[in-house]
Amino acid sequence: MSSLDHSQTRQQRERATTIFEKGAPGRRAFRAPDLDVPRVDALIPEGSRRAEGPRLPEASEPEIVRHYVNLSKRNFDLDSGFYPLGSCTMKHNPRLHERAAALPGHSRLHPLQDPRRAQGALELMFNLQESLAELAGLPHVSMQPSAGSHGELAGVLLTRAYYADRGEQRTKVLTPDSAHGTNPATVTMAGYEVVKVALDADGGVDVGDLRAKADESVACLMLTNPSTLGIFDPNIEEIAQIVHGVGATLYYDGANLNAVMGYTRPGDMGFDIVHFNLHKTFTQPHGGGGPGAGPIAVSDRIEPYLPRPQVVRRPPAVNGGPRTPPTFDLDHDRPKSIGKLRGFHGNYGVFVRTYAYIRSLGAEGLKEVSEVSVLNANYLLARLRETCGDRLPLAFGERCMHEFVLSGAPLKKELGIRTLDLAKRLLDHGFHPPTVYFPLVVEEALLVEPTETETRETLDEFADAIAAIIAEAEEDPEIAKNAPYTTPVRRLDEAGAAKRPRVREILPD
Amino acid sequence: MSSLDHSQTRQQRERATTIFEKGAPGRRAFRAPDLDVPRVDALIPEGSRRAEGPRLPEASEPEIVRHYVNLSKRNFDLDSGFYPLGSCTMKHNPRLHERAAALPGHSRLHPLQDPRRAQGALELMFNLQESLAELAGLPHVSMQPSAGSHGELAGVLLTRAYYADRGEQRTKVLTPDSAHGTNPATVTMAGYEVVKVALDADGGVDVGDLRAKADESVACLMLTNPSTLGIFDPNIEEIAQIVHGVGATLYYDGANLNAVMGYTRPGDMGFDIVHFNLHKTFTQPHGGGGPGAGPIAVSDRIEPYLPRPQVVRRPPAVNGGPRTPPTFDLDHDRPKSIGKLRGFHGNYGVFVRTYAYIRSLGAEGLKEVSEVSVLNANYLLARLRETCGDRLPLAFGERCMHEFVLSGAPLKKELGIRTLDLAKRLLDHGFHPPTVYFPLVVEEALLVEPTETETRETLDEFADAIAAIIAEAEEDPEIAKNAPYTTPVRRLDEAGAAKRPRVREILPD
Amino acid sequence: MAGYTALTADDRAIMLDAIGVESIEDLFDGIPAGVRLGRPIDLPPGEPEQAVYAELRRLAERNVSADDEITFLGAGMYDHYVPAIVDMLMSRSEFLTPYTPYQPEVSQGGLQVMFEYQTAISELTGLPVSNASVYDGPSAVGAAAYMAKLANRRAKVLVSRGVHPHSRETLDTLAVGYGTEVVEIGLDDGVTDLESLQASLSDDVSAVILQQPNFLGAIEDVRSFADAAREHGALVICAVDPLTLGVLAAPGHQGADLVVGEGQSLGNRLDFGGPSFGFFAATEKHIRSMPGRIAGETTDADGRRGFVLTLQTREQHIRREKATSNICTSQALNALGGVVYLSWLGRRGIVEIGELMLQRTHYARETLASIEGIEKLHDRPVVREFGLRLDVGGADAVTRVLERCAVGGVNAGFALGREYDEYGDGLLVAITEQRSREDIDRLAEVLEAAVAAERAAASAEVAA
Amino acid sequence: MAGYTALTADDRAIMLDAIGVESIEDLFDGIPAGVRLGRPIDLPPGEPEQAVYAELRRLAERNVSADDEITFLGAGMYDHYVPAIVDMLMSRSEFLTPYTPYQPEVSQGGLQVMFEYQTAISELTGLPVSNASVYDGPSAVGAAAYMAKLANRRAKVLVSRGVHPHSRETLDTLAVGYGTEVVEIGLDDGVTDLESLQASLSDDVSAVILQQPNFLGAIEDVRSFADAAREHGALVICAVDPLTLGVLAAPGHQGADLVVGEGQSLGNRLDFGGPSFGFFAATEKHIRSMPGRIAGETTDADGRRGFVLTLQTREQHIRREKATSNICTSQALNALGGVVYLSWLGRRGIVEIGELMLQRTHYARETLASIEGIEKLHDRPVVREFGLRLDVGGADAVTRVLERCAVGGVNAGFALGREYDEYGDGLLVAITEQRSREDIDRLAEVLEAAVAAERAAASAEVAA
Ligand SMILES: Cc1ncc(COP(=O)(O)O)c(C=O)c1O
Ligand SMILES: Cc1ncc(COP(=O)(O)O)c(C=O)c1O
Repeated sequence: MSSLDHSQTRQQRERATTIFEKGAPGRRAFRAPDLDVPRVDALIPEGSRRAEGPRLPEASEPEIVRHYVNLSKRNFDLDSGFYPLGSCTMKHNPRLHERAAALPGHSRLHPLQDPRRAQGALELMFNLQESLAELAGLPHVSMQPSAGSHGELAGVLLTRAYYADRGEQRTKVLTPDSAHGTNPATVTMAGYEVVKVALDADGGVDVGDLRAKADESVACLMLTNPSTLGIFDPNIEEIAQIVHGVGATLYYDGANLNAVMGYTRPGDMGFDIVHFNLHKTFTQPHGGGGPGAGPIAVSDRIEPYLPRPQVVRRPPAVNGGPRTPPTFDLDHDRPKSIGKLRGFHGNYGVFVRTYAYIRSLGAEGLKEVSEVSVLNANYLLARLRETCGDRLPLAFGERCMHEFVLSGAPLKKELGIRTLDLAKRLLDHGFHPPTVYFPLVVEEALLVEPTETETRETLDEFADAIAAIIAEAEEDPEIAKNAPYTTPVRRLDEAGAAKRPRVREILPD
Repeated sequence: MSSLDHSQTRQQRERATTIFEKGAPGRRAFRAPDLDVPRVDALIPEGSRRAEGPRLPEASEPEIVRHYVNLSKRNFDLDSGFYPLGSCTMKHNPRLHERAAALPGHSRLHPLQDPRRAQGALELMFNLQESLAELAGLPHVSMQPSAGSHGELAGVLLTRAYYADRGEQRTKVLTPDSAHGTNPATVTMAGYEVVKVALDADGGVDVGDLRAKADESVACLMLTNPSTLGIFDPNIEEIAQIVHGVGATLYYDGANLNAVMGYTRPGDMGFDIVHFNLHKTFTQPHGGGGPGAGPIAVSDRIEPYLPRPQVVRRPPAVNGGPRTPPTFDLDHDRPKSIGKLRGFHGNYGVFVRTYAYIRSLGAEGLKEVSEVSVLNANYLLARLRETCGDRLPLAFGERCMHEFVLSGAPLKKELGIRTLDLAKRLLDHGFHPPTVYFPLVVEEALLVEPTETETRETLDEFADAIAAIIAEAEEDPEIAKNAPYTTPVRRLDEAGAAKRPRVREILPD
Repeated sequence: MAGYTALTADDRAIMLDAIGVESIEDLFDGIPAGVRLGRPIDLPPGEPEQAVYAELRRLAERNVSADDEITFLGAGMYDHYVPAIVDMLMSRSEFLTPYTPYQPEVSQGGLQVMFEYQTAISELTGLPVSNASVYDGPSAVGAAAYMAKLANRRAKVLVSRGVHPHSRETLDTLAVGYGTEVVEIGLDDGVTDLESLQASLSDDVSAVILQQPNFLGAIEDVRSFADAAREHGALVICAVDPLTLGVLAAPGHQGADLVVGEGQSLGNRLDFGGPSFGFFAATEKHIRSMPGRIAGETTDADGRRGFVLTLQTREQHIRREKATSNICTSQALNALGGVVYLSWLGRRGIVEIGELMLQRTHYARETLASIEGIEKLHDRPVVREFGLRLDVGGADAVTRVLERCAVGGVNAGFALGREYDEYGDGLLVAITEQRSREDIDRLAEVLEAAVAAERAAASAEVAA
Repeated sequence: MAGYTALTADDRAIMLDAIGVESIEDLFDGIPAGVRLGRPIDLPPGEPEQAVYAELRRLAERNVSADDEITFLGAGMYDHYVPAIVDMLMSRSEFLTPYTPYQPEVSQGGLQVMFEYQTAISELTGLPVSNASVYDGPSAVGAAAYMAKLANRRAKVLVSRGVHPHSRETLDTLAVGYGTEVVEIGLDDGVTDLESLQASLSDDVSAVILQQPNFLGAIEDVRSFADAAREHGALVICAVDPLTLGVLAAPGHQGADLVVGEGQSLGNRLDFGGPSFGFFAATEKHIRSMPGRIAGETTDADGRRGFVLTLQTREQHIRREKATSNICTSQALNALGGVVYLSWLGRRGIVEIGELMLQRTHYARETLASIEGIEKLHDRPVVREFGLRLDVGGADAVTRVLERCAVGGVNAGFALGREYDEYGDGLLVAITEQRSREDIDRLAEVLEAAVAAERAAASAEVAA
């Protein structure tokens, strides 16, 4: 009789218990400051006073620390291993950025501080706007959106405001089949109808289909370029011509900007509006699902509608008395603005990190980012095509930009192994799997984005792991089908979770 | 053919590679600031110029981060689990302390800064000296020693200076058999002869033996009280009388102070010199083997010999001109001082943490620390005696202070399981084992110190694990003998390591 | 080598060879000449870490942070103490650097944190269902109105003027998109005018939106509004400061259908306005039309308890144009900060901190209102914040009073005239657990002097 | 509940019951009445986290840190840039909170770090064996002399006056204990006087102790000293700034038997003098008499590579009074900072940073020495630090010059008169990679003005 079940790891053996199940009534970490003013009763009207407080955890500080430290160990993270999640640009997160963002002058600054006393923050935002404008090839920037999808929403609402101002009635927005889900979802939220544009045989926009669908009812085409297939659309100039030809705007989903810095810019390609994902291209840590930031850059014709307030630099005052506006200021006086998309000025803490990143890399470093991200992707692709090109072929073309899409269709057909199984088996090998089942246009898709911060050795190891898994599956497909084995939990019942949702802990009274 | 060996965890599967084996020639993380002054050649004489630079690692920042993050995961730590390492006082390390110590005003302060511009640091040190004096029951404190053993060395050198000043020749220092190894080692380094004092049947100092050995040749008795057996010596008053009777000093090894705060003080017991382990009682994180700090408190007669400089508070100046000494100052003018034990003023960063701890807890909190540490120890002892008292009996007495010593002798004799085996098997259960084979006076000793920051549940789980291991051993002792199984590596060949020491990585040229 | 890359010349040669191209340039062949940048990026060269850090420090020092003055500025974000364990846990690689938990087997840490967070938000708000965060408080209000629209397809929402101006403005912006008419309900003596609301209610009202405490710090009678709304089948959306919910009734217990808000007060930094997080809680029946991620409990192949992102068929990556929202990346790390903070605060602490703010707010209000030239904006009960009227001659004079206080090292609060024309002489003062009686007394001293000086200056001007 | 404890009243009752006592007090029965404190501890009551943090901030703000001025103060600790990854790794729970790795199976992280650290120190110093750290630089010098004594049992050590005053004083203090006579060898024109050393060498000299660069920043000719010492069978101990070892010859390659030093310059904070770490490296034959922990490579039961604390029979916990040192807790976490820093700096970086300091030091020295009233202390080659003579009238005047500079936001360096009577008019100026040419030019400006002002004041006084 062993005192332990050795077939399981300790994490597997232990039942997951939440912080609400830990501790005991009366335990605490917080200690309140003493009440230093005379106590007055009944300051809250009876009906508004809470009778029984919320049942928050009752635990000591050491218990809380251990709980969350141990929970953290049930996560895979970028600092520990390769994370080639396509479309997500999981590049190294420099700790310099965390240090800089934590400086009290940044982290303890109130958003409503008088701009005169927030000149550092406003200067930072202004400079960052300028840098992003240069990278976008578009002159005006709003820092307000909090993520890519928020930037998209801003962009489509800007388009709407633009047409409203011109008195034009447009009802449709075009998106290609390869678009990220946020694109069509945004269109709906902004009150437009989604019209899908087909792809051509090379994975680019089907120019014929586009031409057929582009008419005066179209407000906008939303495009990612390189697309989510990792392909730079060779017809981008023609596409822009067609869209502009019917008076519509061109929206650039900047999620894939990592591929092209120093080579081309959305503005150069003819886009009117672009969002950046600062949590992708500019390495804001993802935090397990945010925070991010999705600033937008726009052309002159869209500028009047940008969200409020804008950070501006004022010309130096002639007679700089106390009532002179400060050098860097917030401009609320924007009569045509679409208004606000959120509180205050956006995710400033993210801007500090982005600023640090751009200052660290500079012009050359940013170009090197794109070069190496594309080189890494092509090298990994070459390695994979060499060892398992028949089982896991490239979906389109011969090469790629910063990411590429493989199709698991042959693997599924020939060995009964789905892309999901391959992904799960990769977990046992210590790798985070690529993005799976996206883009939708590729059967059993596997979208691989290594990023520029990975070493050649890591790419080789990953390629070897894929090859080993396929070789294993040739002999015994069941292994992959039941993977993973070594993770804190094994395959989870997602259908069951959705059927009878349990979305919070049940607590004793 | 599986692509992985499932009988091993990933950590077990991967060969440990050092940072020197990672990377590739030419890789780097650091980027040097540009040379902004005219370059001049031959600034270093030929013979002193390094021809070939040291072969430091060549790796990118992401590689370095991943390397050390993954290495960290090969450690057990206090934030993740119970660490009842006797004599080491592994109590919760509050993160407030880290935050406070990192404030630039503390962490970026140069030790040779003009005291006028380091008033905060000197005030902190002065206040801390006062607090430690109160806790020691001895009026004078030096913050200089960097660890317990360093404090011991200071203490014995102070004793030496004291006698030298009086013109007395003393040659011996007494230590009981239960003393920590640093005590006798210190005595030797300080140029004294070690004389051992026996223990009585209850684990206390054998007063008869002490009386026999105490004579005018004895400079000092070094004592831990409660002792490393977790027992408060009931004869402490008599012991002090005997030692003082022959004119010797009494040195208090403060490693076990956690047991008695608010109940008694070394000064109250008659000690002349005491060291604190700020990394034990006052929760400086242990850092895998330091840093710590070992300040000492002494009586009036020892004061003149304290290390230089001392932090002092000057009376407010009458005519406070620019040349007036600052309120808090460093007093170098100590003609009888033993001198310095290290550079500058001691481990100031540790003092900041200790200061925060004492301010957080206050008088009542410190007493509660001792109460709960003793309660926790006695509860765990009671639980263990209940379930495995015959296999793992308490070495002395019935109860304990903040820690207790079990003897694994019966377990060894009856089941062939050594204390080491039990310890290794505890690793599989997710616990750090207690201190083993110390104190030396107990056969197969297991020194257990739970500390006050653990919950009752944790103590219960630990007791259950011990019971389960013993039960397992009753059936199959081989399991424990070959433990651990689940750790990143299994039992290591220590003898082999010592025989042919490999103490650095072999590098290619 | 820049940009945290690792490829040496050797690496590059081997890799290009494996790919079968001559140079990296070749890999960019697919970009047509006509859209090429054709010049270097026009940004300064990169700098070493120490130089970049020095520059970020220089910028930081040009800001006056809450560390540099005694601040009573609130108006949506508050100077609460963030315990050290929050920073420590938020900066652990394992929480800081993963993506959204798409692979639950290796994301149980993050998923369980979401589940715990949802539990805490549910407890606070008194509603059974919470998502795992949205961007912030104002966008949560906008998202809630959209959800109301999805739920009942009605044409307009009524929003109290006591709702944070940024929330109202965000609502306006978004409502233009999804086609909802926004009607504002005014305030009466510091709280939302119930009669005016009743008059505006009709069967085409999708939702009624309140804030608790409202922007002026006043406690709203949520139940009465909820009862009124319910009569017309409108949903009740309540924005709330979660840190007051130890002492204020949970809106979910008072009839609110959706409770949303800004999470900054829960262990998040000021950060000049973000990132923090918005929370979003609802009654059971709305679970399938909520925006954002939701973690759910389930079991694994061996029967172990585990957590997954659930009800994903609501979301954009599955449902695309039919999704209930476009949100993707939200504020997971900040929500982690929130739940760690709430665990630290604990069941008793949430009441104690609420009570402390309540008492000190009362003290501050009475103390300040007793100063010559200062009176209360209204007499309603307040918590954590309150309005004053400064009898100094209008909005510009209030700004000058604030400047005078700033010189004395005190940030006296928010000039209400910045957002409310009708309160041009108004000052909004926030009181957190960080503001001691001593701080409040100091504010009284500085503000008294500033108001007196301003009044003296004004009468001097009149005299001249 | 205070002190981070967790026991509720219920817990206590259950526990006391299990123990079989009535109250916690009973557990303290063993403490005799005569030694009891008998009153509460005389310390203030405990405070909430926010209050304690506020107090620590208040104290921090009363210090002028290297963030608050342009500092040229060195003299043993230096304002080098600490990269962010060092902080991040040093604050990971897994490195921060474990004890000394007594259980190697669950301490491979810490043990491997030690092994890597030892490798790096070995590479830097040019000696094959390093321990895993001692307290600091000066105590390392004291420990090295003790080891020399253990090795050859000789009666005295010769120590250069160019060795850091704190090291010399620590050596004096410790040598009284282990009974070694310490003889000082003077300086001649900035470096140790070789002739005087030769004259003092004899067969009862246990060791010769030098510092490279010496306290005045001057480069010593280590090889000549080593050759001289070797002739008499004395060991050569060299204290060294490790960050100069990319450009300066490794003392281990020049005949030193023991190379020790202060590790602060390797990624450790100033911290008002500690904690940092001391390093200690030796030739192979001394491995079994080294002080401190040493990590060694070995294999586990399955043949895996692993690391353990090795040669523990040297140590106090095994050998007790026969141990080679009493050291137990040392500076493991700081040494981790050191090896992470060295990995970050890298093989090329260590040369580049050395070269940068060398060039800027030269520039600074020439620039400052060209100022009226300022001359070089000596003409020897220097790196990272150098001495000047200020012609202002002695030590007090130098102090006043420093005060004048401080008013201008510049900390001009260390007044040599604080430690060297013979250099009463001396100023020691340190140049790190953090001090740009702009900073140096600013120092020149401020110092020039200060010296001129001091000279003017002095002549005014003479005139009066
Ligand atoms: C191509 C693409 N577009 C848009 C988005 C949405 O960005 P966010 O998650 O920041 O809202 C993503 C993110 O996954 C993306 O990959
Ligand atoms: C009883 C006792 N004395 C002395 C020491 C030595 O303290 P340090 O490790 O701080 O040198 C210890 C530490 O383990 C100890 O337990």
